[in-house]
Amino acid sequence: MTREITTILPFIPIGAALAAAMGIFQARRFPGFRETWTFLAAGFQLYTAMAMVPYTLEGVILVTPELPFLPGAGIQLRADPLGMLFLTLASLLWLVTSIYSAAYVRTLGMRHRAGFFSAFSVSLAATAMIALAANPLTFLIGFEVLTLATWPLVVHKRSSKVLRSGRAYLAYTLLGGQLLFAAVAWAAELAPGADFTAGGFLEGAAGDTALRVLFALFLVGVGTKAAILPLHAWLPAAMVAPTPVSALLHAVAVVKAGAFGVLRVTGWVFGPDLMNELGLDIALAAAAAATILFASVRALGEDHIKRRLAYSTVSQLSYIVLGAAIGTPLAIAGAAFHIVAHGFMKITLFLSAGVIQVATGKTRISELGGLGRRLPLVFLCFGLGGLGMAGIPLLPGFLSKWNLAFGGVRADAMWVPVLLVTSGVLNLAYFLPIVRIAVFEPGDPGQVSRPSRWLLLPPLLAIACALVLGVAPDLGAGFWSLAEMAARSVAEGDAPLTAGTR
Amino acid sequence: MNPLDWLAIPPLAHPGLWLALGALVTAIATATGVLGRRAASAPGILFAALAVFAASRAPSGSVDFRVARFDLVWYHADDLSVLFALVFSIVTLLGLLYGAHRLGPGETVAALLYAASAVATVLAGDWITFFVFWEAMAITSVALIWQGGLPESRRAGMRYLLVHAAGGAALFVGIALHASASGGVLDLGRLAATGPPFWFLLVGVGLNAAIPPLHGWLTDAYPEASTTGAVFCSALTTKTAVYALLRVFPGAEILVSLGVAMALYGVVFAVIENDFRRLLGYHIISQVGFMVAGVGIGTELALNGAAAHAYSHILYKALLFMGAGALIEATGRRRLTDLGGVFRSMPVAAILYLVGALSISGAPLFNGFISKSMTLSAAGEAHFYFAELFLSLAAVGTFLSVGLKLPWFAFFGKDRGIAVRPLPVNLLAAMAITAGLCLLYGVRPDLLYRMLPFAASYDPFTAGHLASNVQLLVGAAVLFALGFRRLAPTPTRNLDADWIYRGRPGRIARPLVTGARALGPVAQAVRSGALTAANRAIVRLAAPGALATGAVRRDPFSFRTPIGRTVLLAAMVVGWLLLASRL
Amino acid sequence: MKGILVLLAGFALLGVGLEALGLAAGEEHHGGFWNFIPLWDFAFGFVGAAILGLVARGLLKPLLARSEDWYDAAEGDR
Amino acid sequence: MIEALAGLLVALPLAGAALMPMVAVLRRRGTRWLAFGLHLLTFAAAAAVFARTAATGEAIAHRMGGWPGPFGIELRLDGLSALIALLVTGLSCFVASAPVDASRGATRRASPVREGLVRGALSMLVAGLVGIAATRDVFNLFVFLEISSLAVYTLVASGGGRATVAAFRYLIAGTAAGSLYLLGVGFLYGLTGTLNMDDLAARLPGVEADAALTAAVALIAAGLAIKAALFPLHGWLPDAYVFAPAPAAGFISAVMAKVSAYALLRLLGETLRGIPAGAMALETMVWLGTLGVLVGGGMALAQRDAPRMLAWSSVSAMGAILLAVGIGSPLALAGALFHVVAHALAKGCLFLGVGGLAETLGAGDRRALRGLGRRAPWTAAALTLAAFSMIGLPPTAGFSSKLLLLRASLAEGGPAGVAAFVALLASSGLAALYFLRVLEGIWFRPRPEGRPAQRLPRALAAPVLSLAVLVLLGGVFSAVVEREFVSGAVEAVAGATADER
Repeated sequence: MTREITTILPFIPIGAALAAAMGIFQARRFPGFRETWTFLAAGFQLYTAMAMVPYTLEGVILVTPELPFLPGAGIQLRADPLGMLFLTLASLLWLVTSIYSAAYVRTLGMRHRAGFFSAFSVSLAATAMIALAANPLTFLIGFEVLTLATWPLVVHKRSSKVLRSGRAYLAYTLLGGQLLFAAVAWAAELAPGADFTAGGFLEGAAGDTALRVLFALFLVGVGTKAAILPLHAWLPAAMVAPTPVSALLHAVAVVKAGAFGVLRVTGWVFGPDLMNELGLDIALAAAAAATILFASVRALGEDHIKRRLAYSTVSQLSYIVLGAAIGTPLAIAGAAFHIVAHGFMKITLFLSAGVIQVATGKTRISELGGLGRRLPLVFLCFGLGGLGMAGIPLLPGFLSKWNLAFGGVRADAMWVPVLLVTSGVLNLAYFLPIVRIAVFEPGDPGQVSRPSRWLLLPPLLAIACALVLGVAPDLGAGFWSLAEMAARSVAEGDAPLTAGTR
Repeated sequence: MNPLDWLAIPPLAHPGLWLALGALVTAIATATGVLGRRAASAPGILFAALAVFAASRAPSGSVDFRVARFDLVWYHADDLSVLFALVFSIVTLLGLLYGAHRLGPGETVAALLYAASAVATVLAGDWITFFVFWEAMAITSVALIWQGGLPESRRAGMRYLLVHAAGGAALFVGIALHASASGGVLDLGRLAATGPPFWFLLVGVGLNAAIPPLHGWLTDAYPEASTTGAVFCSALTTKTAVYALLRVFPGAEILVSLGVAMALYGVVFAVIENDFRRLLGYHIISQVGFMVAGVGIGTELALNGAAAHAYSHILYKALLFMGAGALIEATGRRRLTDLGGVFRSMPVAAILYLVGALSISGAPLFNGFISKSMTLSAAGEAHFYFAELFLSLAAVGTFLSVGLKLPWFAFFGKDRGIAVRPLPVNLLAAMAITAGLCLLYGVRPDLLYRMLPFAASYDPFTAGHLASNVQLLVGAAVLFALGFRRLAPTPTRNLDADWIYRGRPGRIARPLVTGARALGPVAQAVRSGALTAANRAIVRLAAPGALATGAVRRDPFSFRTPIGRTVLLAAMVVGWLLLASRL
Repeated sequence: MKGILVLLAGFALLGVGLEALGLAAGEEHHGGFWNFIPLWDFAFGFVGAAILGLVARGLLKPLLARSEDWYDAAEGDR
Repeated sequence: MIEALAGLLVALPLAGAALMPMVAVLRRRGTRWLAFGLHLLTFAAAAAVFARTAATGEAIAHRMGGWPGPFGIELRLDGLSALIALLVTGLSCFVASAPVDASRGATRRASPVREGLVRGALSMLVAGLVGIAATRDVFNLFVFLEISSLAVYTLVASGGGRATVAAFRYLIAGTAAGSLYLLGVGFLYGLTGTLNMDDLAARLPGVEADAALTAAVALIAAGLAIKAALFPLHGWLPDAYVFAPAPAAGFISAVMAKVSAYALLRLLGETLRGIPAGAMALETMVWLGTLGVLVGGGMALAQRDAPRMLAWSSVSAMGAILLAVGIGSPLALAGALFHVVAHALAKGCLFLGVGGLAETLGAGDRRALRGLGRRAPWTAAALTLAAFSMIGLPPTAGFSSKLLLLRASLAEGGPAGVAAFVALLASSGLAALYFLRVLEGIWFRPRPEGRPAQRLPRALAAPVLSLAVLVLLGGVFSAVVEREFVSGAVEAVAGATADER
């Protein structure tokens, strides 16, 4: 049975990141301190997250006292399994990315570093807030702060083209945020003071149509960040950002905040039963399916590495949305785990793409010929990441795909596994040519500078984690258990949550 | 305890483990420079030998362990799986020996991993493990094909990969559906041949078995692999599928028709093929058809026949591909129309090739005979008379193109005076050993029969069998002798199922991709258009006339509501309130 | 050429002899009625091969044969 | 004692208005500090009064000159009035601390006459606005309204140049508004024989609801609506806000229209409640407010000039406040009042900052602000915070007020509620879009070639920063704002209306 303990512990990961942001800003004249602060904060955030995970795994939920905000709405954090899963992932990958960022800014001699690192920290604080939000209002605040804090990062290069992309990015995410704002206000009106409740709290709170509209508002709100079709255009546009930003924020923090939000909304605001009753699950699943297919096809036609990765992200995020829509325990567990799985694999891909860019200045797939011999480790990482995306077994993507597929079958939706495998094939179709061209096609690699080992280490670390997760998804942070616990709390299912032979 | 007895301990008895270790050692040794590129296959040969040894002594039983929340039975040995594991290991050893003179580290590692995956697939005890290695096989085999080194190898490899990914996808769906239906039980065992799980699994497995029209990948990619790569390819992928069919769908009657159709399909296309490795590829399809039909017939004899035929087939087909590879290595040509009269320059290889050709044709005293006649007899005994008839027809066709047409036009026929490079010893040795095995099993069928999964006894050497086979072959030979000119190859390319994704239909995909690309700007235009329109509507409401003069756009300062209008509007508001309240 | 013909004849004789031997030994026979026709397999081998050749050369080849670089042309810039 | 303070609230600034020109002429240097002290003192008085009303929940009454009602002028400050008084006096301190022509730099020091005029007008404005908030007499309300209007005309006109035209336009509109209102009051007096709000509220139910009463309500509503810039009667607003000199514009934009909205709330929401025409007026106000929200946002998006954009966004904000006043539920009033506070702080900050910069640079288009983030990061940060508040982003005060407004419109339901909800949402979106462009320029664009460096004079920078801090604090401590400031005010009105029912 779950038990709640009131403590201020969940505030600490957020506080750490915020403190780091201020520290970095203050230390803007002392370059060394910036990274020190970042590493300290990232390490500390990870440490506190890992310190809280055992409680969560034992069924103890850490809750902060509620800070009053407005009547019927307070700010509160609650370290439930789903939140801990996201928090641990984000802080772990923050640490990995920090190493990379430090090397990246030095290699490229980037400007505005203090702003860069402090905005990064604020983004992570916001992500932690989103992860641990106990109610829609807290979630919304984190969501909006994340939007704003990532803007400077996206437009870091400051050129007109970049600024235009940044405007698109912000227009989408801010407008989405406003709709989420409306939805949160509405939910607060229907059920004042309601926290995220496993299984939803809106049952019977309003008429069917009103609830459907509310759901649409919620979904457009969080779905913008989750890049559900047709709200996805900002994500490829945001690829103008420096690679560490694309890697962490647009593979993990921002987009996952959206996907995580979709899970929260479907599982903790509406609940699978209500969604089913209102026919929302079908609608959402259809949107997810369309996104998965469209984005995969779109990725095929993209020659720019990072943009192809972005479309892949669009497609993969909808796996999570799909799981949330299906709403069976297996599917939710698969979706929750996919947050983690996709995080590790996609960050590997992004970081590898970044190394390629740093070492050769090349950003297009067709230019990669002959590079395989010069950067073998990078393309090893890239290949493994791509295979993982396609759901090849022994990589974590398989685990989420399997559970999603099984969950779909359990819900009598045979098209779910078909869709997932179709997407898997498309994944191979757009990832492996990159490796093929680099490793097997002849070509002039041009001038290749030797990338710093600190640039190479993070992708290797990430893919190593992914490989471990693929065979031992519970090792370390207990990601799979967390996903499973989260799913179990939302939907009671008769099905065994793991498919084994015995 | 004899150190070699350790190989009988289950974890170490897994031949795939040794093959994978071989790959690892090769990779490390060549990457660190301990081993020169020229000797890259040496450790592989050693480890493949260990794998053969391990497979020959593999104890039956299961070993499972928990991975990623699944209880995976990664070692499940019974007669059927060990039979396949053994022959896979043997052919790996032979293939490495065959290519030792030219195998680089990349190709060696890919080949070893490919073989390891195949072995692990047949030794898998549950669907998940099976799927894991099934996918691994697809990927590693592509890595092997890509080593073919030609632009066409890379393109064909990519197509191969995608087609296999699609097959794996169908398999995945099938497994998920099956798992759901069985309540999470994933043991690899006989399944009912009905319902969606069956069809998905059939498509998934059938694609690897190259059942038309899912066979396009085979004849597309195998001719583009390197000479050595093709040897591995010919042996492993399709036979793993046969194993899966044997394990899962014995007696599924639809397989009889499919098998017969395959057997004939391959034969007919082989008759008009010019690229001799593609020709051999068509004969893989044809021969696998025998096995598929055997699985469909489903009697113990038929299943034994299918398993035995897979075993034989791997050996003689490897030999045939070795021969084809020898031809390519010696002459640098790969089309029958470019060849002719090289027998005199490379008699040993030619004769060894002919051993393979006779084996595949089912000539008595060669190993094809002892397994093929099992299937034919089983068909007869189980009253699949037409199956038997058509399979015999396929056998005739096999002899016609592999046994007569190919050697005639390549080795004999018109001498074009082609310069022939001498063949290395290891290549010929590998061919000789393989040919020796073909002959050995052809003469001593009991060596093979005792490894078969069922106890059904069978004697191939009855006078009737022998008579029937000899007559068939002679009949076909007579026809060829009379009409070989009409069977002469032409330098053409025949369309086949790969047209579906390479020809006109395949080109549909491109507009789809381009169309998806074009959607972006369109959507962008719609979005900004909608925004502009909304904004204009608002401006029009607040500042009538402003837009018409372009005033707002040109100079925002110039526009202001006339103050008289404010006063007028105030009066209107008063009027409205008066009116509305009084009504 | 002559040697080959002799070889063929020899094998043909062997086939006839073996069939006779089998009949004499009273071996069990399975299959359709055609299997009971004497020297059926000679005929089948010959006719079967002819049919296959005809079908392949006469029917399929005109339908399916293209120039060797047909796909390269079809695939265009790929 | 505290009652005397209530009297002081009006008397002090009124005295200041008379004093300031004289002091300015005599001793210019001291004027600024005298004005600041005076406003600070007034603010202290307002704070004391507010603290008392908040503590006791009761109104504080003061009869000017000790004359008993109904003849004397009664000031009575309940929670709502005290809040408005607090806001007005508080904001006046920020502006009073700035030199008259702060933004024009040291080269153009204001002449003594001008200095005295502007400072006196500001004091007079404060007196008028506080008077509006404090009075319980509908005629006195008119008087205070005119006092404040006259002061504003002066202030706007002091900008010179085009400002004179703007002031004149405002003068016409304002006079029309005053006339309409006075006409309405006249009708009321004729019908009831009293001008005191409480008496009116008591007597009106006995009055037959005939055309005269309807006309009274309609005239009062229309008059005040012009002053409150309710769409479509907002025509005077953009020019007046844009052309007033920066310090004055900051103050005017922050409080002027809002105090008229307060008057609307007082009269329509409290005194004239229960009259069919009053209800009708409120309903109309919801719809017009909704339209205003949209139109203001849309027009702001169409502007290229930053101060004009801000002015139009004020139209939008006034729409939001007035529609909430029209809805009239406690939640809506809480939203409206929170929005009054939040918007006053944020818009004051923005007008002081942006207007100041625009004047410094002599150009108002958005490009002028480019590169500000590098040049003056703190000012830029303050403006950013204020913009966030305007959009309704956490953790600023605008977020909280918008949350309340959205909830209130949903709770209201019906077509009007839904329309209001959608409009509020759309205006947030529009605000996001138009502020986005400004913020992008401030932070990420380089300063255009050949433009002078932007720098806000310290005298303006200080209020801008402090207001931004308040915007932030108001958001972070929304609970405190709501509990300590808004809820008492809401109770003062809602409690009265509840009694009536």
